[in-house]
Amino acid sequence: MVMTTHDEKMRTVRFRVDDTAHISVDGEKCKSCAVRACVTVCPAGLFVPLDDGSVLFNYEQCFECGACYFVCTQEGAIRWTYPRGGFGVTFRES
Amino acid sequence: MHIAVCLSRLPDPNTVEVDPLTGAVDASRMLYILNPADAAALERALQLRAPEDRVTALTVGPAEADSILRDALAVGADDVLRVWEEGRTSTRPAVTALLLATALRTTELPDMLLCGTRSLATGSGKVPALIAEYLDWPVVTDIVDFTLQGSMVRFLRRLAKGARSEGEVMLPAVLAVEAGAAALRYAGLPDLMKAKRAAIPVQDLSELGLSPVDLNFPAPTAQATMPPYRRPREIFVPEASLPPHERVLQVMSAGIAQKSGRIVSGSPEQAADQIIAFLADRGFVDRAG
Amino acid sequence: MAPHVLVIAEVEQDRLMPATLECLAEARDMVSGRDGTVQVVLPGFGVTALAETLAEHGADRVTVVEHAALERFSADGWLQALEPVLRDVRPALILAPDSGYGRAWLPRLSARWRMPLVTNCSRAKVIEDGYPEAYRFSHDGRLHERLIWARGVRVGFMMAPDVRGVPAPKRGRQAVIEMVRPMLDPATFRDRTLRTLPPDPRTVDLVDAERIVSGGLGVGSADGMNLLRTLAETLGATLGGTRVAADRGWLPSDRFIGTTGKIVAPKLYIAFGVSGAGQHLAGIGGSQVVIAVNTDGTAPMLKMADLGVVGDLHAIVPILLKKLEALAQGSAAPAALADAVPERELAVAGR
Amino acid sequence: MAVNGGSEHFDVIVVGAGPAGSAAALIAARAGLSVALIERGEYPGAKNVSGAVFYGSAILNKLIPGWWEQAPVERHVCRRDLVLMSPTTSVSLDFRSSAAGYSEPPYNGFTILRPKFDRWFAAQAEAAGAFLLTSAVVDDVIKEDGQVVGVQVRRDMGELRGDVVIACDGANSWLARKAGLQRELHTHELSLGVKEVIGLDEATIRERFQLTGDEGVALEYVGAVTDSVHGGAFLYTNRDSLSLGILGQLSSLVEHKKRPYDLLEAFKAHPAVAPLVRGGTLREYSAHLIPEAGWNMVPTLYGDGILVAGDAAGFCLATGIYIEGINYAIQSGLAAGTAAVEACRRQDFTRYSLMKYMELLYQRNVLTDLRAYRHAPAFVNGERLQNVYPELAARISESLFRVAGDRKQKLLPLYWQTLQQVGTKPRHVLKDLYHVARAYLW
Repeated sequence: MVMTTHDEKMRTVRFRVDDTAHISVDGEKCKSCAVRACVTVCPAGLFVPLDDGSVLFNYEQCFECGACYFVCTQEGAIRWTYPRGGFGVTFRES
Repeated sequence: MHIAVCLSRLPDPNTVEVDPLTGAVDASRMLYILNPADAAALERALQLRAPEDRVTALTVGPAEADSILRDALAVGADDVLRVWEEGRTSTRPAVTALLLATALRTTELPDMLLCGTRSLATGSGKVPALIAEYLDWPVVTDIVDFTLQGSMVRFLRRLAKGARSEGEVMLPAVLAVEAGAAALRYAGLPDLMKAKRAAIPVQDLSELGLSPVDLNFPAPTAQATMPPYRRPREIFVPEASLPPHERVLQVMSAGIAQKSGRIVSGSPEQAADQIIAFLADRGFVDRAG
Repeated sequence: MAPHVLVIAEVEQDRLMPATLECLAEARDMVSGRDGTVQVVLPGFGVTALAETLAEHGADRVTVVEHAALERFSADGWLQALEPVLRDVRPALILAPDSGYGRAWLPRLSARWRMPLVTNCSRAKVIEDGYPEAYRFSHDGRLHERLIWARGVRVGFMMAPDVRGVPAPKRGRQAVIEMVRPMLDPATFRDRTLRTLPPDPRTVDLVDAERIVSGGLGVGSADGMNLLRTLAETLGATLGGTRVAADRGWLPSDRFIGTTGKIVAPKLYIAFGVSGAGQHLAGIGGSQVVIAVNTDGTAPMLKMADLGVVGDLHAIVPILLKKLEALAQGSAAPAALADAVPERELAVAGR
Repeated sequence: MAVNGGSEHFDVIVVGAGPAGSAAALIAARAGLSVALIERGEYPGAKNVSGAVFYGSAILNKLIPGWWEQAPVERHVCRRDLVLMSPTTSVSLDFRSSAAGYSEPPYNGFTILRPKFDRWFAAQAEAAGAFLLTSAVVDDVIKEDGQVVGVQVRRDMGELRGDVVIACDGANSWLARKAGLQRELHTHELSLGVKEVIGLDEATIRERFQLTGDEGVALEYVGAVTDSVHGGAFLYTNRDSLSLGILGQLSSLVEHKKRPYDLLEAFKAHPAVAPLVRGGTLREYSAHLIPEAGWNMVPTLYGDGILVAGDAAGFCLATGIYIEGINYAIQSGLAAGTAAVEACRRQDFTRYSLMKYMELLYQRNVLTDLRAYRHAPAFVNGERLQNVYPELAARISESLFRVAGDRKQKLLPLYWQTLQQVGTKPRHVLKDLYHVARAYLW
């Protein structure tokens, strides 16, 4: 059986991280969000809910799929764009 | 002033995957990058260039290595040159250094040669000194910062454990910089497109006046690769009798070790005392009295 | 054949670099049971006193190469001074620390002598009776390579520091000490070192830092980070932080720790307001002692700490600072940074 | 090529070097136009993920005869399985054919790995004369008097001008939205696919999936594979690896609070799947959005100076029977490329001229198919098809094949009884039958 932890999955993917974030999350706006859909759907598990109700986001291992952008219910909480050309995720076999 | 920069195209270490049992590397899964320290060297060269100056980027490698020379052209290198002998599959530091030094000699000796202090491939870190030897130039390695002062270069070099040293070197010289010395600029669109269409000049051994015999250096008789110390991780198999959800939970928690430290809480005063007691216990601060 | 192994010593600020002692331990292993000798070449000025330490760490013979021009490093100077000495000694094998100094002159010597030189070695030895063998790291530590040469080939090994560790010295061990005073003209040195700057915790690269105080999102503001900076200075530590803290501009971008930032391995790592995203934890795996302070008792960072404190850093740090100050006045300054690397088990695959 | 205010001018600018973009660039370049093909990844395919089976070998064969002999294909698909799953049981429909068109050139479909395939396909466009520019992300279109006259690349002096812009920038099409052709998409219209490529040696793959030579199989799963989340799963055989993944409707993932990678692990642990992947090693994990609502999410496909193709246009057929996208991407790319060529010939780049694209899309059966199956996506993602019927099929099969000495029930009473067990009323079934018929039969 090929069971793998999320960590092991992420280690198979190659990222070339840009200096600046292509996605930013306004944690203040997340405080009034009850759904936290981004936490659920992000295939890379990059959204971490915090005790104070905000959400922590790390763009480094982003798949650039856009799922967080589409599920977010808080107007303006997620500022989303693609990373600069040549940066971000690179798939080798998928 | 004419500044030459040596670049190398090498596998991104993040894509170098080693079979934990055989130590074999799957070359088909590797992606190639410009060596980060070389990128820093290129950026420093571009920053140093006055309007009347010239920056030449060189590399030793097969046709695929044209890509890094195009990248160099796109960010502003004036000339590029690739050195290669058809049929060769790889080079060793001594060969790379000899080819680069000879290419510089036969075309035009620059006033300064910049390169990365180490490659992320074999990471030998020998090439800068070897080129210096073949050119009979001085060399400085592990440079984190430098400034040009007339016919001298004042440099800051990284030593072990965070120490640094200041020094100076006479030009012409080989300066080997660290990856952190500068971040390479991002090319503009017209330059990128122009670089993509540029013809890349190539020189082979005969053009350099070398014969294959010149490239024979003593080599190891046996060479093998293996993964680093880490023992291969056993693949975890969940119990088949469990319901799917629990099987997943089992898998998700497998192998994630946590420290068996202690977690304390209390007033800030108590917390501070706890931290100090802990630091003193481990010898990080002297206990009072 | 009794191997004659030569170690090139490095001195900084009148002290032997630990990497030199690591090389010496490796050389000792090479000759043990073979009746070979270990010779150390010690270039410098006024360094003779260090020969004793070298003897205690396993040198049979110490050749002090002394000249005022060798007080500070120069690649040209080292080549001029040491090439004749090494030619006279004709060692079977040469060991040196893999340092910026060594990499500036030893490759030049290896080219002159057509001598194989292996850098970044994790281990060097001689198999059977005379086949030099080296293990080295490549591809940023992803790969480990094993190289073997024909019997009797003279090879130079440059040993990666901090891999082997320094074993305890044998007190009272003696060595033959000889002096060489080369004729040198410093005017011919095209490169020279003017002065050495000791490690400054405030500017040291995080990778090299022995103690790190780091801040995450919980620090809340640039002011919060300044509070930690004061604490770091008090503890003789370097300030670092998470990607999020750097993104918010509380830290310079070369000061963040994690998968894509710096991978650190300090002796002490204190995290304030760091929740412990996987990308950050992956960057601190090599830390020896970890303290974490966080308001969230469930934060992953607390679970991987040796001491986890549930509490507000903004309340705790000022008190901590006061108490540390009081301690410092009561006794001496914070304990000095120990410079010896503890000896670690070396588990080379395939051994 | 005229130089215009420091920026270059192309006849056609194609954004996105996936199958749609490369097809459009190829056809336009072959017609002698100057074409820029812009890709934000390091290489074409670097950001792309699909299952992937490419059905539509015949389409490509007309463009590049014998393409499979030079392209990096994995295996030709001669066997397809549709598997209904309950947590413990699976019922499958196994189709296998050695008929012409399946196991002989030009074949029906191939499993492919997108980073390799897309790279090859873009190189064909390049060889035909297109200018391939990688590492360049397009942020916006440039408009003059309502007419799209180029694109803005995120680099210094990043203005690039062209007569026709073809947006092939994927499911999350920034360009179609910026150009005002696509509305914001809803979470029930998009599925998230997460996937693993699992390395397995060729001999084991052949033996385990009963294949010879380069034969391959495509298995598609519905039911308990995604827990209660609406979606499905797939497993395809490559040369020396398996591509395996799950698709989950975004809205449904949120509703049930399921993390996609947990579902993927549960899928691999299912008793019907575990033996197929045993002994493999993870080679790569990936994820991507899939436009699944078909006809209902198709944007305005043309505007003044702009066309939309591929996933950006929602050209994906996810009907349960068919899970196809790459073929429609190529067809739409060819249609868009051809429409651009004709517009250039007329030197008329208004929407009226580019409307020709619609006609070509119908000719190439892209819109025809999508329209015919317009009711299918809603049905496929319906609650009962997702969670009730696979369970029903599994339970009936379990009762049917179990021999415990009890009296054997006839089929209708068995069906009736099981229906009650899973809590579904006969009238629901009748209603669903009507939906099936409407979605698939006429």
